[in-house]
Amino acid sequence: METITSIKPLLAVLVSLLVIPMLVSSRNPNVREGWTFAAAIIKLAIVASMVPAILQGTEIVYTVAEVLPGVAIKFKVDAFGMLFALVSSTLWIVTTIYSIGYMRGLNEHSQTRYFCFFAIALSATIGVAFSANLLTLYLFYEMLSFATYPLVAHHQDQEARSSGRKYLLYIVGASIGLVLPAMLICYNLTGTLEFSKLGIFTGTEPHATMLVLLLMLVLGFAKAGIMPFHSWLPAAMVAPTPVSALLHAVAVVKVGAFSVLRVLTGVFGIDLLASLNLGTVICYIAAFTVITASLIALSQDGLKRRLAFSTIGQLSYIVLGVALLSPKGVIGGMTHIAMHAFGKITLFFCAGAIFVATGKKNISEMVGIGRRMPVTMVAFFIGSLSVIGLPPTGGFFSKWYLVQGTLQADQWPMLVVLLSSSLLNAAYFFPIVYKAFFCTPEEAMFEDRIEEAPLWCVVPLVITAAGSIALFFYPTLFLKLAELATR
Amino acid sequence: MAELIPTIIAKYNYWIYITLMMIGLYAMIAKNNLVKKIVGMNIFQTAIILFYVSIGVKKGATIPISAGGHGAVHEAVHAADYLNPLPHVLMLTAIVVGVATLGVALALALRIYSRYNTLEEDEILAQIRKK
Amino acid sequence: MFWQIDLAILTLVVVTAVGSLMVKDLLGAAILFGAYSFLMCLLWSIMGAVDVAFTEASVGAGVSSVFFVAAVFRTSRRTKD
Amino acid sequence: MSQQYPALLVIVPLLSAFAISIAGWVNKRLCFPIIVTALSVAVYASVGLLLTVLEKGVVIYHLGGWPPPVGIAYYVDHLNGLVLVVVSLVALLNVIACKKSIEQEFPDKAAPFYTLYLLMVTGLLGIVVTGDAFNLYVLLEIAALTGYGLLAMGEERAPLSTLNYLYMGTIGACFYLLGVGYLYIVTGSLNMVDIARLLPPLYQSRAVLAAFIICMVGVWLKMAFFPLHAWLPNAYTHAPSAASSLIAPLVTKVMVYVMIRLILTIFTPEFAFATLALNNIVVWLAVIAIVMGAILALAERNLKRMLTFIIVAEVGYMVGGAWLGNRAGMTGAILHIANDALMTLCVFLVVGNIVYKVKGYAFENLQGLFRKMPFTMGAFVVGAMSIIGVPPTCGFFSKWYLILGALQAGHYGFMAALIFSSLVSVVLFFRIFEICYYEPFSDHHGHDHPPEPMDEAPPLMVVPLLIVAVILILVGLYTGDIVNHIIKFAIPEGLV
Amino acid sequence: MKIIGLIITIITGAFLVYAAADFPAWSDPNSPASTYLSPYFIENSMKDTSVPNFVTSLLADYRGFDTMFETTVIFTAGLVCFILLRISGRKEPETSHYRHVLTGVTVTLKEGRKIPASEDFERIDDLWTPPDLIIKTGCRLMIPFIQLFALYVIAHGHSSPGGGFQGGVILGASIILLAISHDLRTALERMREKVVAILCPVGVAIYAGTGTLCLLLGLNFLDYSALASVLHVDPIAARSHGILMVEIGVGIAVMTTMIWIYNNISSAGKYNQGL
Repeated sequence: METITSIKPLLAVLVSLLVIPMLVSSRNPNVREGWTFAAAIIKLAIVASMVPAILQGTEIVYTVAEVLPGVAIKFKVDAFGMLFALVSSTLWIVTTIYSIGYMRGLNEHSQTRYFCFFAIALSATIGVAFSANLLTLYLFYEMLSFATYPLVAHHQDQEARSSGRKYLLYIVGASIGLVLPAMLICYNLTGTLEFSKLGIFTGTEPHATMLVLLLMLVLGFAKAGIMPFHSWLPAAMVAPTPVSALLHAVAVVKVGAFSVLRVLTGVFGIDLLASLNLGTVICYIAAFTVITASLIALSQDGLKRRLAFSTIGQLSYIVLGVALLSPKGVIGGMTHIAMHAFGKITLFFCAGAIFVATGKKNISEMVGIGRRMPVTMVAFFIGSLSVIGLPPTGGFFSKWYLVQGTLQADQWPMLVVLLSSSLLNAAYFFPIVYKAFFCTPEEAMFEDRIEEAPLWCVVPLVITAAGSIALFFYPTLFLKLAELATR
Repeated sequence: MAELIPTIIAKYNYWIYITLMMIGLYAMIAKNNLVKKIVGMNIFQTAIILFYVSIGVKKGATIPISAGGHGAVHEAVHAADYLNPLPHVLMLTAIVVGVATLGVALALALRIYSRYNTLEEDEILAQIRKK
Repeated sequence: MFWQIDLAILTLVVVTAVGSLMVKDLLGAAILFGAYSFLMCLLWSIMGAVDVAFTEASVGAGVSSVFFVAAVFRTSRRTKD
Repeated sequence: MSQQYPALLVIVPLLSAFAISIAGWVNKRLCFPIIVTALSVAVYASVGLLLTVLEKGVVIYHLGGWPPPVGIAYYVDHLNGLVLVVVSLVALLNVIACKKSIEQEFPDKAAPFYTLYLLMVTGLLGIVVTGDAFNLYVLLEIAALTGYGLLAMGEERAPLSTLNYLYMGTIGACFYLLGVGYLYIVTGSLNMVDIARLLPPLYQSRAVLAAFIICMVGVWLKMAFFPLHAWLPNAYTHAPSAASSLIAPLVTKVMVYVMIRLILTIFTPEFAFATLALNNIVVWLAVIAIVMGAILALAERNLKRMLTFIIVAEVGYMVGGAWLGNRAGMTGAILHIANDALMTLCVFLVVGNIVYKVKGYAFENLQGLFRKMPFTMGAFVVGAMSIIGVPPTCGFFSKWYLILGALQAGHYGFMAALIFSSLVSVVLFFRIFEICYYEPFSDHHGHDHPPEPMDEAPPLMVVPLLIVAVILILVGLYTGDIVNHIIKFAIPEGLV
Repeated sequence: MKIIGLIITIITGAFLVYAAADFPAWSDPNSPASTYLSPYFIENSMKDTSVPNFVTSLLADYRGFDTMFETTVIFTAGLVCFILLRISGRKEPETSHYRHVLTGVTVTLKEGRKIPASEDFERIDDLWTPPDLIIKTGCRLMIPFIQLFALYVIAHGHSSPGGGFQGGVILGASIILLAISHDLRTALERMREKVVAILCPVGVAIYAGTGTLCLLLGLNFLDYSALASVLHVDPIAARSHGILMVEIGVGIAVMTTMIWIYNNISSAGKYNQGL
């Protein structure tokens, strides 16, 4: 597989950092958001411009600096990274539109700071997607953790403070306490941290060491929300909704899942894991998370909290898919990153739109809301379909591949887990939609008058909903990338 | 015991310097009065000077000044006849450093006295704790 | 030189050192410290370190004691130990 | 002229110090230009020296034209070449950044202050550059005395804590002097390289062992290594900000350099690590130092004091790394000398700016600083990240090498201590960020809460600070080059 | 505290004793200290520098660099005492006392009034018994001789014990004696604070400047043989002259520093009558 050296990956990372001075200096909000748009579009353009090369099976590499013997701050764009980068940079544009509407709708304070850290978080995400070795990944992972802290704690009140603390404690604590030592042990054992299909280990290391390393790395990337390192995610929902939408449905949590996948495929390597039979361990942890999270989600009344727990479950799907160590499973896991992103961001947008329009946060207060905000609720319906994994939405494909993966690896218990959790998903999504539309007039809480959220909010969620339907009919790009990545 | 006596005699300078040094060290740690501590500090330093000077001593040698005076440029000088001057030089420096430290320490003591109106460490600490 | 004298002075040095730390009056301590320095310089001149002895006589026994006395005058003579 | 760099490095600051103290009585306005020029020359000379060393190898300078061991000689190799650059650079940046606060704190004693400052830098540079064991002692005393003077000019408690520092420092210096005396009595030489040449047959002698241990204890006293650290926090906390931001970054690090020089050059690593098996004890002491420093820092409600305890922990890093007795650990220690000097400078300059504006450094003085002094706090964030050890700031990479050394030495206690202290520093600094960020609490969602106007320190203070912050990141990115081209040659081949 | 001190002391002492057991016996002519390096100095001092006093040649030439910094240490000490103690804002106390010299009557003036400067009144700070006439006269007689001796010590340091330090200290002591026997003001009239504060760095600067001169003349720092071209003598004599120059510098620096420190300590920085 030939490689091209090009500065494009670095540019893709830097573009949103370079725009920050403009954001800070611009007094007028329109100018500021204009810059944000520009950055988002340029970023997408740069990322997209690399797609053809990737589809031809080449890799794009760029080395920034050789910081340690054998380890450099280095970018490498491969199919999997490209998949993730595409998703996040596409959704950034949508989210920008949305957050303009949201922030103005609620006239939130210190929006400049908000947009700045948003930009930093995005470049960190792209950096993670394009990082060529564990050190670079760790670098951007930490950068993301610290950049999202001000966003999570945007409201600057006691609640925000405590959940900000919790967020940092889990994320940074896990990464410094587990990932850093694990990384050093790997370096000490092998002398390199470069990702490679075959993994960096010779396979001669003792089984116990490998198991410990695996657990440290998988649990250490706490952004993946694998239990027991999950409870920061619901807490972080105090953030403004666009933050929750992009960061806690797409960027942050997906970065966690992405890192775990990188570790499984790039550091250990599927074959080694299979030969050491370590996959099952991860499988069972993930499966446990899936079921428990779905059950908790059932009992949540706050809409965003319910979505958060559903996110935790869905993330473990991704991990589970790869941990099955069967080609289809891996494809399923990787595509699920994209599919779930579109579905879940739609749901979060809807939650935000409802909050902007009506100020309602709890599901019990949303009876009959479909009459008031039909567009939003239809989008919500589509999004939930996608998350449950039913046609005609993209979510169907990833679920499909996952199920096939379980069959390929003939892991029957996992099949059961997948199906049952799909049922649970349905169980905690459909009632919302049902109550929203089909309820007797007397129990409806809203007078029968269409009154949507501001256009800035509605357009994005329509786009994303349409997107997840489109992904059902044209999933080829993502599937192709995932297949390339597994090959 | 019999062979211990010669060792003691042979090195008594060293034993004395250790004794003095320990006296000084003890004073610096255990004394309560700041000026007393400073006295201890000086004893500590002079002990080390004593040690160095003892290094320089040589049996059957005289003070390190050429007997011939200025005229005696071309006479051969026998190293064995003169004491080792190097430790003396070093100790000149050490003495001067000692007096410099003493001056600074006393200045600090004066500042402390003008602030707390006492030189007893425990009383000063009590005043600080009271605030 | 007689090692007896040498030994005697060494012991005296120790005595003055202890004394200057024991005495309850800081002025006395300063004076005893001067005596200590002077004995030191005597010792060193016996050992043949004339320059060191000279310096100690002027600096240690001379100026240092003056500084001590001045400092004690400016502060207080009393001390508990 | 370039072969005179070693002399210029020390002489120019020295003479300028006298010039300043005279100018103080003639024309006060001359002082600042003189000191800046002098330090710039020092930076220039040290960089020139480092480059010369990089291309030609060790530079030897005979003072008074007497070849060693008769005379005093300067040895500049990769190790002290690096440290020289760091010391002179830190001193220059700091004096520029502190001009305002010096003028604010000592309107009428600025000239003596600058003189002491310059003499202190002279002493530190001399300590680093000299190749003569006794000369090092004299310079040690210069650095120490000037340090007492600078520290004691602080708040009302400063004289007392400085006097304690003076007792401790004197004991430390005297121990070092005694150790040199022991070496002299068994070898008859004072030149480091010469002693190293004469020692090997004497490795079994008790006197050499004693000399080593006494020197070590003396240096540890001076660098506030754990059981002997009691003097440091008070002395640094009550000092004037300009003084603490010079002394806190440099003195302890230079002492660490002296320790490493003692281990690597005078007593070769074979003796230090192989002949007497002290490694484990010292590294465990370092572990305690790190843990205690972190915990004591947690207990503080006062920014500057908290930072001083972090210094105690950092000293533990370096001593432990050096005593791990393997290449990675030593690399980490040497690298950390540079990195820690820079990041300590960064955070202490921040404290200086805060004191200049807010007149206090207790936690309650820090409320709402992110809004008030955004640039200062931005630099503070970078410094904090570096102390926590977040890539790509330089703190991460030295920590990397230290942990790697611990792994290779199989010393998991040290590794655990390093990780622990990183976690604790996360808590420490984010506690401060929270105060600067949330408090004073706004009622709901911080709308209609009037944001207090931005009130940043003058640019003369902020710009150097930002430069330091940038340097922190650049050094991090160029760690590879620093290690491959400088530190690799600073460590003797024998150490693997 | 006492117990801890005792324990530490005993441990250290025991360790030192343990180590001292390995020393070469005291005053052993064959100890490395006496055989390795020192013979060079003893045998070559005359040849290299034509200074009979090995200590002086060693102090000011072979290890002249140490000595320069040692002088700097002294200067530093003086400066630190000044910076710590000197109270710059000299505000007059509202009541000031003057003593009529002949009668010894003390006059007290309110709110800073002054007596026109005259011989028969002298300013005093508190009502103290004037120093005894015998002491005054005796000291006044002694001081010139002390200073003469000090100059001799400095100048003759080449071939007899003594040199810059001792001479400087004695010079300083003479002024201090004046300050003790009369009062600080009298001494300050002889030697103003500004003079002291400027002379002190000048003294050290003479030393460092001599070294720099050698450096500018093309040889290494402090290599006095470079002065030969300036002084028109052979390098060896140049070294001896160079030593004299630096000794003078040292003398000035040490003298002024001693006075400086004494002034600040004895008057607690107020520069009044002192002790």
